[in-house]
Amino acid sequence: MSSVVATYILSALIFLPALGALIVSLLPKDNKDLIRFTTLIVTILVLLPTLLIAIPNGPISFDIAEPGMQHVVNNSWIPTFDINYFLGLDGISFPLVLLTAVISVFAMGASWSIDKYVKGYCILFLILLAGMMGVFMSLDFFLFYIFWEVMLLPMYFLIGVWGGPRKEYAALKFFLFTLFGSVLMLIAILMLYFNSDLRQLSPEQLVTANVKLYDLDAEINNTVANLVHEDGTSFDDEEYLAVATLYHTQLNDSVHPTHTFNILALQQMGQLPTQYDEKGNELLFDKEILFGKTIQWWAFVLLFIGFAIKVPAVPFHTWLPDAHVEAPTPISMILAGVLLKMGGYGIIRICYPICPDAGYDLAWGVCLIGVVSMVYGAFAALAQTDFKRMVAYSSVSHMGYVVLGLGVWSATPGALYDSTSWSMGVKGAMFQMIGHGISSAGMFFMVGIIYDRVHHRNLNEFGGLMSKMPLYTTFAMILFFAGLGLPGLCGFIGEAFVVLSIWKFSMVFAVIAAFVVILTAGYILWAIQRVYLGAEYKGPNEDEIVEIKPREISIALPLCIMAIVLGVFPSLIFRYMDATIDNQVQSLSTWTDEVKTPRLQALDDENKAKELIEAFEKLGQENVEANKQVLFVQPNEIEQEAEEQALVKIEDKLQVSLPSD
Amino acid sequence: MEWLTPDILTEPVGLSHFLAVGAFLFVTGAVCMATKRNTLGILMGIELVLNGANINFVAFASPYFREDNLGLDGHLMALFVIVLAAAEAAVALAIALNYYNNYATIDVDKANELKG
Amino acid sequence: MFLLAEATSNAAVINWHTVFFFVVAALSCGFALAMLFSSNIVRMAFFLVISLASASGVIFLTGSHFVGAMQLMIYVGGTVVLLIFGVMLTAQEAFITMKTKAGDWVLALIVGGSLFALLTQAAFSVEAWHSTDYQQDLVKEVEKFNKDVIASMQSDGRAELDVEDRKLTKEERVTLSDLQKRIRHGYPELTGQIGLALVGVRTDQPSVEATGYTGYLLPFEIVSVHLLVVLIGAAYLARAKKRSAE
Amino acid sequence: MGVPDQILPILLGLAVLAPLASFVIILLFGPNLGKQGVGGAYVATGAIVCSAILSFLAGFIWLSSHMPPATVHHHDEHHEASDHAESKQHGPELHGSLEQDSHFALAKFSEEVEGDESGEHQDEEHGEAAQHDADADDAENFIPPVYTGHWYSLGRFMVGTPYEADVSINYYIDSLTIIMFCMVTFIASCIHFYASGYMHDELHEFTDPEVIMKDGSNLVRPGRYHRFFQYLSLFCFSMLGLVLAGNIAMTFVFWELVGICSYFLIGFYVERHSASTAANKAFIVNRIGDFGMLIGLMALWASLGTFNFGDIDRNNDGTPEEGLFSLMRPEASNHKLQAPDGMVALGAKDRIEELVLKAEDGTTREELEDDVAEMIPVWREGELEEDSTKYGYTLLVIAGLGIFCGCVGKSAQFPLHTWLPDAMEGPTPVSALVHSATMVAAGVFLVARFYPVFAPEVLFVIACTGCITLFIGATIAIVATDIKRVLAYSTVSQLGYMMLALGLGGWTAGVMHLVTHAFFKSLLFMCSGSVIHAVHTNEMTEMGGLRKKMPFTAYTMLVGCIAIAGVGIPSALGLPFGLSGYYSKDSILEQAYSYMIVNPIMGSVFFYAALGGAVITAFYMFRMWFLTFAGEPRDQKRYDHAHESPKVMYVPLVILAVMAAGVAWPFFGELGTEGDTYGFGLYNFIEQGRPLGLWLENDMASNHMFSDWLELSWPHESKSHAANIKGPVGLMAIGTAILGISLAAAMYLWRFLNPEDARKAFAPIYNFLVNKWKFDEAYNAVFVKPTHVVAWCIATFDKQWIDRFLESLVFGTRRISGFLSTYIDKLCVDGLINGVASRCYSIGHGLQKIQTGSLRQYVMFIVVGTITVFVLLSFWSYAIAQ
Repeated sequence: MSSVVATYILSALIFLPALGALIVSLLPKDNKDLIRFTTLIVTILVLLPTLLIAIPNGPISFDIAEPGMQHVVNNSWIPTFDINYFLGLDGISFPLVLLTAVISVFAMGASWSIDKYVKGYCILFLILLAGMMGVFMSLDFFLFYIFWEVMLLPMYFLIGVWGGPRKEYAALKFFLFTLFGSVLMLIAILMLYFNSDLRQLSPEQLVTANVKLYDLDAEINNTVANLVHEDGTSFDDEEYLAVATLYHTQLNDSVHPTHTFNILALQQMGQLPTQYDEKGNELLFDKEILFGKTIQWWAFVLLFIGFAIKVPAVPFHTWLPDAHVEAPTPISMILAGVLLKMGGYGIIRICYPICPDAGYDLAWGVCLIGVVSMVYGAFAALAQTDFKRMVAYSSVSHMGYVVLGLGVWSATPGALYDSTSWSMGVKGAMFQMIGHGISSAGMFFMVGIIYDRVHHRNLNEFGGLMSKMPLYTTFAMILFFAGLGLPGLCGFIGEAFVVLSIWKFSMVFAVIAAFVVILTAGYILWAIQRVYLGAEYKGPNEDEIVEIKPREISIALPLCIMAIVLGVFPSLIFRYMDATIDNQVQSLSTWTDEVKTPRLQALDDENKAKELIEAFEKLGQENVEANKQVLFVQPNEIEQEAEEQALVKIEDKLQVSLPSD
Repeated sequence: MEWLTPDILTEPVGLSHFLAVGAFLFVTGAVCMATKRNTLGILMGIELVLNGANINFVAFASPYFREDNLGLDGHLMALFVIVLAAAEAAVALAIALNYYNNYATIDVDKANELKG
Repeated sequence: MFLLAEATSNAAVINWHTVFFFVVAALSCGFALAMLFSSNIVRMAFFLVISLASASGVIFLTGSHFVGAMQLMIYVGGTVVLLIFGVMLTAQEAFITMKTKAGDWVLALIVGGSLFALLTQAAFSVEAWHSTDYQQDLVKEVEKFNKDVIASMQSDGRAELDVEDRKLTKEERVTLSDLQKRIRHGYPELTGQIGLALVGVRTDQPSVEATGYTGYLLPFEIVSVHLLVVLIGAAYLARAKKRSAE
Repeated sequence: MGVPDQILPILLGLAVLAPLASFVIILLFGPNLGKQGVGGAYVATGAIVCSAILSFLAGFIWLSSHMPPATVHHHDEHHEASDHAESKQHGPELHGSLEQDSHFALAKFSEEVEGDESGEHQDEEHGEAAQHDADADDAENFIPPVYTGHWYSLGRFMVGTPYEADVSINYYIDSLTIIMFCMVTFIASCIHFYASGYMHDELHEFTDPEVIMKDGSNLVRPGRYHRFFQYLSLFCFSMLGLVLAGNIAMTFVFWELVGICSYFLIGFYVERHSASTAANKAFIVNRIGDFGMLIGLMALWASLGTFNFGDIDRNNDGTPEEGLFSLMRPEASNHKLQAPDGMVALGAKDRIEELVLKAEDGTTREELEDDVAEMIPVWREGELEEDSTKYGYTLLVIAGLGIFCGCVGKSAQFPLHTWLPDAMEGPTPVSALVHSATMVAAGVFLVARFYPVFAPEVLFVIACTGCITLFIGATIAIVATDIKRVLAYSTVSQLGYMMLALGLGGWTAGVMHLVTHAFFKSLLFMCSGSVIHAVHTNEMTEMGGLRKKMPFTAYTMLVGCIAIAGVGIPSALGLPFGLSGYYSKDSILEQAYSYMIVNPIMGSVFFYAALGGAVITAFYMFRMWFLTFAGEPRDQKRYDHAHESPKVMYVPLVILAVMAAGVAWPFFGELGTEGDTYGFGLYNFIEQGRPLGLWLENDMASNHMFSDWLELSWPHESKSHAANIKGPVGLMAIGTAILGISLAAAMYLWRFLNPEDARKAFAPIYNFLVNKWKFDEAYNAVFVKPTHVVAWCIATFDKQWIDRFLESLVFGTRRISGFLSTYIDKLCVDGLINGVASRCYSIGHGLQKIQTGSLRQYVMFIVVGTITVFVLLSFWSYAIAQ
C-alpha cells in the first residue's frame, strides 16, 4: 500500500493544485471567503504530503542516504520522441519542493488582502503552484520545459491584473525577459536532444538514469517495459539490469542514434569521455558547431542565460525590481521565495552535470556573474528609496551568492581534485536558496503589511514604527537580520558557506564576495533605521497604523521561527541534500580527473608545441614547416629532452644568425 | 472516315459498338441538358447521361469480348451508378418541386441566381 | 439497305446476338433522339422510358443479366415513374411545352456532335476492342482441346480405361483449367456472386481475396447510408415546401 | 582526569545557555514579568549569577586538577638574571648574555622533552588532545591542558571521502577560557545588579529629554526595562559562547552575535537619531573588521579544511582530527610555526597543476598525491632551484592578518576605532559591560587565542596597530569633556596596550591586562554611570565637588583611577605591590623594554609610546576624577540635585573596586622575593594557557617577509621578568604614573596651571584632538560618501541605462517591425497578395459575364471543356510521342 502511495505522491503534488483550480472554478464567484479558504486548504493539502516525505521513518519518507532519485514515476507520454512523464525527487529538488509548498501556504494566507477578482486570482495561483511543483520534480527535459512555461503565464496575469500602478509594464517586462530565457533554453534543449544517443550508455547507466525501456522488439513487451511482473510485483535490481542489458543490445543493433529527453541520461552522456565514431568525429555533445566551440559549450551558455534571467543575475535582472514593486504582496512572496530558485535549480540540475566540460571552462564566467550580481545588487539596494525595491535588489544580491556558490568548480587538477570546497559552495548555495526563500518572502510580507496600512513605500517617510507596532517590528527585525546574514538566522549559513568556499577557486572573487557583507549590513541597517527606529512617523496615513493582526501573525510567526530554526539547525535541511550533492560533486570531480585532465594535458602540450614553433619562426627558420609537422603530429611525445634539444638548436641558430646581422 | 468502313456493320458486334451506343446516349443526354428549358427535361438528360456511362461499364465488364474484362467490378460499379442515379433523381425532383413552389415555374432560364 | 444486305451476306458468322444488338441499340438511340427533339414534357418522359428500357436490352446483350434487370426495375420502374410524378405535379399548361431558341439548338448540336465524334473515335480506335470473335475463338479452342484430348487418349491408351480411370496429363489439366478460367471469368452466371461481393466476399477471384482486398462491403454501406440521407433530404425538401407555403 | 574532561564542558555549556534561556523567557513573557516587566531583571540577573556560579565552579575544578606553573623561570635563571643586572652597566655585552640565556633554555628544553616522552604517549592513549598535570618542576616543557570536544555539526561535506570536512559547534577549554568565563560572568553579574537600579527610569513612562517631537514636546514613551535585560542576556550568551568556541567559525558566529547585541544596546534609545546612527556605525564598522576576518577564515578553510583550534576526536576512536594549532605548529618540528601542508599546496596551486598536466598517461591519483606530498617540504622552504618562493607562507600571513582584522574591528583598534566613542550613546551599564570589559576585549581575546597561528609579520602589524591606537586614544581622552567619552577613549587606548603587548610577544602580559582592565574599566564606567544618574549630564564641565555628595562613587572611582594609572611600589624598592593595573601594565612595559633590547629601533618606538601613553593615561584619568569629584561645583543646580546612588548600584561598585585592586595579587606566591614574584595568582593561571610553542622556544621568530629592511626578533616573555628589566621599567612606570597624576593635580586640583592657557597655547593641536583626529570626517569623505555615490551611480545606471537600453531595444524592435509592417508587409507581401487578389477579382469580374446563371449554358461549358481537355491531351501525347 505504501509503495502505491509513494508512486502517486509526486503526481499528487502536481495534480492536487490543478484539481483545486478546477474546483475553485466551479465555486460561486461572489463567495470570496469560500474561494480563499478552498484555495488555502488545497495549498495545505499540497504541503501535507511533502511534510510526510520530509518526516523521517515514515512509510514514504525521504531516504537521506540515497543519492539518487526517489519516488520515481516514469510513464511514457509521447513515445515517438522519448518524452516521458518522468518525475522524481532527490536531495536537490526535495528541499525546494518543500520550500515551494511552505511558501505557497503562506502566500495564500497573505492573499486575503486581494479583493479583486478573487476567483481568477485563486485559480491562477493554484495553476502557478502546479507549475512550480512540476518544474522541481520533472526529470524529463521536455516535461521540464512545459512546466516552466506553465508557470510563466499565471505569473504574468497575477502581476498584470492584480499589480500596482505600472502593472502592465512590469508584467510585460517580466514576461518578455522570461520568455527570452526560455526560448534560449528551448534551443539548448533541442540541441542536446538531437545530439543525444542512448547507445553510448552502458546498461548500468541506463538503469541509473531510469531510462524508459521501449519495446524495440517483441522481446521487451509492455509489462517488461513497465518493470513489473505479470502478477504486478516490481522487478528487482538484477532483473531490471537484465532488461536494460537487453535493451542496450537492441539499441546497439540499430544504425541510428536513439535520442532522449531524459535529464539523468543526458547527465550521464555529458560526463562520458569523448566518444568517436568510425570516422574519428566526436559524438554526443563534443561536436564542434560554431566558432570552434562544442555543442555543450553553446548549450551551457544558452541554458545559463536562461536560468540567469530567472535567478536573476546582473545584467539580466532589471525585470525583478519592477515585477516586485508592482506585484501584490503574496505574489512577491512567491516570486522571491520560489520562482527565483528555479534559476539556481536549473544551473545545478542541468547546466553543470550535462555540460561539465563547458562548466569547467566557464566557471569563471559564472562566478563573475555571481560576484557582480552580489556587488551590484547591494549597491543598488543602498540607493533605493522605495522599500520594496530595496528588498528586490537585496534579492538580486542574495541570489548572486547562489550563482557564485554553484559556479565554484574548485576541484581542479591544481587542487588535486579536492571537492570539499565545491561541495560546500553548492550546499551553501542550496541553503542560501532555502534561506533566502524564507527571509525574502518574509521581508516582502513585512513590506506588504506596512504598505497595506499607509499605502506608500517611501523609505524616507517612515520612522518610529517600533513604538507604534512593536510586535510587527520584532518580526520584521528577525526577518531583515536573516536577510543581513546574521548568525543564528537562516541567511547566515548559506552566505558564509558560499563565501568560504570561493577562496580555493579564486582569491579575488573571494575578497569581493566577503566585501559584500559590509554593504549588506549597510543597506539593511540603514533601512531599519529609517523605517523602524526614530522618534516618530514622518509619512502620510499615520492614523491607519495599527498593530499586526492575528492573520498576519499566523504568517509572520512561522516564517520567523523557520528563519531561526534553520539558522541554528541547518542540518534540518542539509540532511536531505548531503548525499545527493556530495555524490554529484564527487562524480564531477572524478570526471575532472579522468576526462578533463587528459584534455587539458593535450591542450597544454599543444600550447607548448606552439610556443616552440613561434620561437623557431622568430629565428626565421627555413624548415619551420617540417618542424611544425613533427611537433604537431605527436604533441604528446614532446618530452623534456625534446624540448631541450629544440632549444639547443635554437641557440645554435641564434649563434649562427647573430654574426650575419 | 476511314473507320466508318462498312465492315463495322458486317462484323459481329464488338466492344466498340457498345461503347458507341453508350457515347450516343451520353451525348444525347448532354445535348438534352443543354437545350431543355424544363427542369424535368434536364433531369431526363441526366438520366440519359448516366445510362450512357453505365453501358460503358457493363460493356467493359462483359466476358463476351475480351479476356481481361472488368468482371464483377464492372457490374457492381454499374449497380452503384444506378442506385446513385435513383438517389440523385429523388433529390433533384425534390429540388425541382421546391423550385417550382418558390418560383412558380420550372423554367431553368428563370433560375439565374447563380449569375455572378 | 445495301450496306445491311452486304453486311449480312458478307458476314462470316451472322448471329442473333448481333441482330438483337442492332435492334435494341437502334431503339435506344432512336427514342433518345426522339426525346431530345420532343418539346412536350409528357412525351419526353414516355420516350425516355422506352429509351431506357431498350438500353437495358443492350445491357442484357453484354451478358450482364442482373444489371440489366436492375436497370429495368430501378430506372424504368422507379426513377422514371418518379419523373413522371414530377411531370404531373408541375405539368401546367404553360410548362408542357417550352421552346428553346434555335441558336441554342445549333450550338448544342455542334458541341454534342463533336463530343460524339470524339467518343466514337475513341471507342473504335483501340484494336483490341474490335476483336469480336473472342467468344467464337474460345469455343473453337475448347473444341480443339476436346479433340486433342481425345486424340491423345486414344494414342496413349487411356481411352481403353474405364471412364472413371481416365486421367488427364498435367499439361492437359493446366490447359483445361486455363480455359475454364477464361470462360468463367466475368461471366455473370450467378447473381449470388454479386450479392456476396456486396457483403465483402469475392468468390470469383479467390486469389484476390487471399490478399485481403475483399469486395464491396464498404461502398455498399456507404451507398446505403447515402440513400438514407437522400431519403431524408428529399423528405426534408418536400416538407420545406409546405412550410414556405404557410 | 576523567572528571574535568566530562564535567567542564557541561558546566560551561550550561553557563552559556543560562542567559539564552533568560533571553527567551524575557522575549516571550517580557512585559508580563512583574509590574512593567520588572521581573525581567530578576530573570536575567538570576541567569547570569547562575552562569557565574557555574563558571567559578568550573574554575575550582580546573584548579584542583591543574595546578598552574608556579614560576616561569627556573631558579638557575635567577643567577643569570642577576648577571644581567650586573651586566647592565656594560651595555654592549647585554646581547651576548641574552644569547647565552637562550642557549641555556634550549638545552634545558631538549633535556626534559626526552624525559617526558612516555607521559605524553599516555595522554594520547587517553584520547584527549593534551592534558597534563603540571607543577612547578617541569615548567619548561609544560603542555597547557586543553579540553576539546564536539557538540554538533552545522554542515558536513564530502562525507565518506578523503576530503571529509565539517563546520560544527564545538568547544575548546583551557585556562584562558576559564579565566574569561569567570571574568565575564562576574562582571556581568555586578553590572546586572547595578543596571537593575540604573534603569529604573524605564519602569514607568519614560520621558526622553534628548528627543524633541514635531510639536516641540519631549518624547514620552512606555518603559522598556525588560527589553534592556533581554538584550543583556542575549549579549551574555553570545559573549560566553564566543569564549567557549572551539573553532574559528563558531567564534565568527558569536562574534557577529555580540555585534548585533551591541547594536541593539547602543541603539537602546531607538528614538534618538544619534543612538540609532551610532548603533549602525558600530555594526557596520565591525562588519568591516569581519570582512577581514572572513578572508582569514577563507584562507584557513580553503587550505586546511578545518576550523577547529585544537585536535578534536569526534568519533572517540582515538584518532583526533588535527586542529589549526597542531597543523600550524606540528609536534614534529617542536611546535615551531610553519605553513601547513594544505597551505603550501594551496599556495603552490599552479605548480601542482603543472605537475598533474605533465604527468604521464596512466598516472594514478595516489601517485600524484605522493608526488605532491614529496614536493611540499621543498615548496614550503622555497628550495626549488629556479624559484625560491616560500609557498604557503603568504597565505599564513593573510590568514593571520585577516583574523586580526576582525579583532581590529571588535576591539576598536586604529583605524576602526571610531565606533567605540559613539557607542557611548547606549545606557551606561552597557558601556561598562559591552564596551569596556567584555565585547571589545573579545578582539584581544581572539588574538590571544589565535596566537599560535600568527606569523611574525602579523605580530608586527599587531604591535604597530596597538601602538598607534594607544597613542591616538590617549591623546583624544585628554581633551574630552564628556565623562563617558573620556572613558571610551581610555578604553581604546588600553586595548591598544593589550594589542601592543601581544604584538611584542607578551602573551601573558596582554591577557593579564585584558583581565585587570575589564575590572577597573567596568568599575570606572559604572561610577561614571552613577554620576550621570545623579546629575543627569555627561559633561564634566557641569560637575565638580561631587565627592561630598556621593562618597562611595567617588572613592571607588578613585580606586579605579589608581588602578588604571598603574600605581604601585616598583620591584626595585624590594616590595613589588600595587593595584591590579600595576601588575599588568608593568608586564607590558617590561615586555616592550625587553623587545627594545633585541630590536633597538622599532622597539624604542614601541616602548616610548607605551611609556608616554602611561603618562597620558594617568593624566586624563585623574583629570576626570578631579573635574568630577574635586574642587567646587560648577553647576550649582545639578550639584544640589545630586545624591548618592541606591545601594543596589554602589554595592557592585564596591565589589568591583575590591576586585580592581586585588585581582592580580599573587596570593600564594612568595611575595617580594626576587624571581618568584608570581606565585599562585592570576599571572600563573594565565600562564597555564600559554599556547604551545610560545613557552618552549627562545625567541619567537626572526625570519619574516620584510627581513630585508627590518631585523626583528621576538624575545621570550620570561626574559622580561629578569631583574635587569624589571628594575628600571618599574621605576619608569611609577615615574610616569606620578608624573601624570601630578600634572593633572596641578592643572585641575591645585589649579596653579591654567588649563585654558594650555588650550590656547596649543590651539591647533587642541582642535585637532577635539575633532578626534578628524577620523570621522575623513572616513565620511573617503568611504561613506563615495559608497553612496557609487550606490547612486549604480542605481541610476540600473534605471537609466539598463532599462533605457532595454526600452530602446524594445523601441528599436517596434520601429523595425513598424518598418517591416509598412514596407515589407504592406508593400511587398500584402502588395503581392492584394495584387494577385485584385487581378483575380478583375479576371473574375470579366468572367462574370460568362457566368450567366443559366444551367444549360453550364452544361455546354462542361462539355466544351471536356472536349478541349481531350483535344489538348491528345495533342500533348502526340507531342510526347514525337
